[in-house]
Amino acid sequence: MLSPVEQFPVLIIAISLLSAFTILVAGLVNKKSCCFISIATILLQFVMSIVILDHVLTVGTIHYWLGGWKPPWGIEYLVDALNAYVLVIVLFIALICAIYSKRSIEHELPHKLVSFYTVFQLLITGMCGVTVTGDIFNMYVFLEIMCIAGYALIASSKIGLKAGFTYLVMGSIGACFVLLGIGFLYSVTGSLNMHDLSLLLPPLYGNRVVQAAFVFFFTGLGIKMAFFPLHTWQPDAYAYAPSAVSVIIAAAMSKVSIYAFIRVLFSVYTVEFIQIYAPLTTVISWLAAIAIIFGSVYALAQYNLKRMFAYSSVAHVGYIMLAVGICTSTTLGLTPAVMHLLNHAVMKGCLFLIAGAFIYKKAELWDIMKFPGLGRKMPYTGIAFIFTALAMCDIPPSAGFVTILYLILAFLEAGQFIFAAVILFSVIVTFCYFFHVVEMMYLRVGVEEEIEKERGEIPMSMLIPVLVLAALSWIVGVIWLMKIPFPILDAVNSMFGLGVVP
Amino acid sequence: MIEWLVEELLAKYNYWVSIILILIGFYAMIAKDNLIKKIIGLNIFQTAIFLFYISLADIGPLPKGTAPIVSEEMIHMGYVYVNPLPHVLILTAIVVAVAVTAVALALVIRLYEEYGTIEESEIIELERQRGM
Amino acid sequence: MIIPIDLALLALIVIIALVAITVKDLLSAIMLLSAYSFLMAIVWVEMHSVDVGFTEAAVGAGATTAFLIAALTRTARWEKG
Amino acid sequence: MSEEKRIYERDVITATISRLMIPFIQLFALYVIIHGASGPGGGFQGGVIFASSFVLYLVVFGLAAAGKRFPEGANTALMSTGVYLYAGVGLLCILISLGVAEYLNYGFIPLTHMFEENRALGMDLVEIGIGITVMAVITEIFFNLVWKKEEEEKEKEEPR
Repeated sequence: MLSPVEQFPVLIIAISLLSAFTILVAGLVNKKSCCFISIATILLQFVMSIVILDHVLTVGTIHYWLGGWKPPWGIEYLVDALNAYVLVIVLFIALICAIYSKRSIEHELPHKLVSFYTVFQLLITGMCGVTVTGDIFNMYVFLEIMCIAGYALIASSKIGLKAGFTYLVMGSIGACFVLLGIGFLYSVTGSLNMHDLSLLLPPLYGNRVVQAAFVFFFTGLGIKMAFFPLHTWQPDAYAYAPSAVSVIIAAAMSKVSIYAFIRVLFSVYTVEFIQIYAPLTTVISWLAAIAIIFGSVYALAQYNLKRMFAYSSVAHVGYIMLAVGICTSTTLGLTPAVMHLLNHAVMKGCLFLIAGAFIYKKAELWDIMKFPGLGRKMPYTGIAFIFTALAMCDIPPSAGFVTILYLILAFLEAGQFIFAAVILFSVIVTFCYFFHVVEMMYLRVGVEEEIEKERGEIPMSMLIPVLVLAALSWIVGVIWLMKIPFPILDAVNSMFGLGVVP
Repeated sequence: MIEWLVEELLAKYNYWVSIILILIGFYAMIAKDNLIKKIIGLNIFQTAIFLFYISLADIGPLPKGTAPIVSEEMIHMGYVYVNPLPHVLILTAIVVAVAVTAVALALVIRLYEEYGTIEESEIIELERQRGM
Repeated sequence: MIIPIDLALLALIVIIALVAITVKDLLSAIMLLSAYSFLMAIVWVEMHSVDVGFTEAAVGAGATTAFLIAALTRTARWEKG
Repeated sequence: MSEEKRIYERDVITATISRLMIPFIQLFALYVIIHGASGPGGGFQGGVIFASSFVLYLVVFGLAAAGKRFPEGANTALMSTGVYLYAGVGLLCILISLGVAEYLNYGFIPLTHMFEENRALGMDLVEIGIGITVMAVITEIFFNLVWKKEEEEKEKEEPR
């Protein structure tokens, strides 16, 4: 006998799918209603995800066997602390983005409201599916649903077409690699359930097929999450997508891909595999370190605001992967990585919301050189930008600071001082590029009469999400410092057998 | 040497063909300039992976099985059938493949309307001229 | 599974795949892709996976080809270079 | 009407043969959907075959005639109907079995008294739902790929 809460993982996906097609029908009658259906659905899903998180932390892991088939044979939906946490992040960002998109999409894609919200809802279905499933092939299918929706959304604006196609080609190659990896694992174990695989694999760690499968997973998911040498699709896609789409793909979709990689690394291949093949963590750490330096330096060179944030995202994917790479040699385990999933989602989500707000105000405001006087034209958005930029520059007690604090603690404990130096370098460069933007907005004087004429904020439905996320980028930091969500981190670390130095 | 050849190449010819096709598709996706050719390459790539999965189900220990359509009498008569699970996985993967193809083609049509060409290098050149 | 037929079909598939990505006429390339899918479907049916072979014949050789030709009617037919 | 007549005059053979073929293609598609549970085939394959009959109609009789036969609104409604049938069966099972049983299982639909028979019927319903959706989606994709719509032209005229 299951409690009703344990039915929620499957209901979250079913409701989202139903809503996507309800939007399609409602769009025939009334185009304006699409947005409200989407917001209502995501709100319901968000409440359900919070209930799931509470249930997981108080009662225990949720196992849902579809059709009543037991795990090695049937598909299992498995929600533990990490799943539930990522689910809450994804749905929160989706909620913010849906509220924001009402005016933004009406402005940018007025002829495509119905199809936009349908595909948006399918994207959320895919993201929820990847997070809740415990079956590796099911994860591939949901990953593809998510990415196909992502390709369509990025290419929905004219300037995003080329970026969307490039992403489609690279993403499909990544998906094919993941599919090959799954095939390799299936050929040696005969199982697709992640927990079952983690039990069957340890005797086979020396097998070439298993190792090749890992390389396929690493490459495929590396493309999906824009990890350093495979990030080439990412800056264009983030920069030229419609504003609301930039928010959801930068803040939520990349997190889901990283989650998928963490899940494969620690739930399918366990910590033992990483310890046997220790160079693996070295490779991940060094690639991540290069990603951080590369992303930060390239962000410094950009004049397109959204491109700058996109390169900054490359650096922050590097932060998370660096934390993953270091996790076996410290007592902190995955703590900084799991923390930064939330912190980066909130901060980068807010930054892309603000970039979208500037473009909403005036179409040419993607160029930093046209910013002078902007701070006085849009006072609230400007202040929100300053606060988020300070959080990105890791001023205590912001969200960015907490990540840096724990990352550096981890490096000091592991004795990897060079990575601490990399992080500090990145912080300085981050400060430089954000200072450049703030200087352009406030310290350079624009043409005065024009300012008086154009003063005016973005609409409330866009401003409130911006202010909420800007406030959260500091509140989250305080919450982490007060150690309120630490039960999640402890559960994740103990689940993967981390946090103990061998 | 000849025994090795027979064992490694001929006995597992399905896998070798599947690898060759994967490489052909991968090459077309990366190196071809034409966008429709890239999509053709993508289809070849995916189909080759499906061939790999089907070979997994089929090439197993002897005796080789029959098609996995099972009835009572067949079980009584002691028929062995091939593993149906990879088949089911590939059914799902085919759905994904056709969805990717459809989205890619829609993008190609819109790219052609926007730039008047489906050659990637020309599109990049046009984008550069527009200063993006 | 009859090995000579299998080998012949697979060899033909490889050749068709190679020609499909080299030929300059995109309509020919698409029709070759259709033939490729259909031969692949035959190979799969011959490997006892009737269900997948059936699907590939309907989807790969049918629907995908129809989509590709539909897209070709609204873009260019010849590959440059 | 006039469009159809003109094609008749031009391509008598294709028009006649496709008029003969289309009902049989659709009948085969229905067979594939219904027999999906016990043999090769199923909702997806049947839906694709059903859609291919519409594709044939479009190829032979032209866009205008096909657009009159399959209006976009009806197609959209069919797409959603299929998904409602598909997800509705599952949701109904969860709702009915909420106090009784554990997991999503099609056996709980109150269609007959036999649990196993219920499960088979539930699967058939799901297959039919998938079939309807796939048919509508494939038709819609093909029409959209061929058809240049007025909306897109309107969008093109507007400066960005």
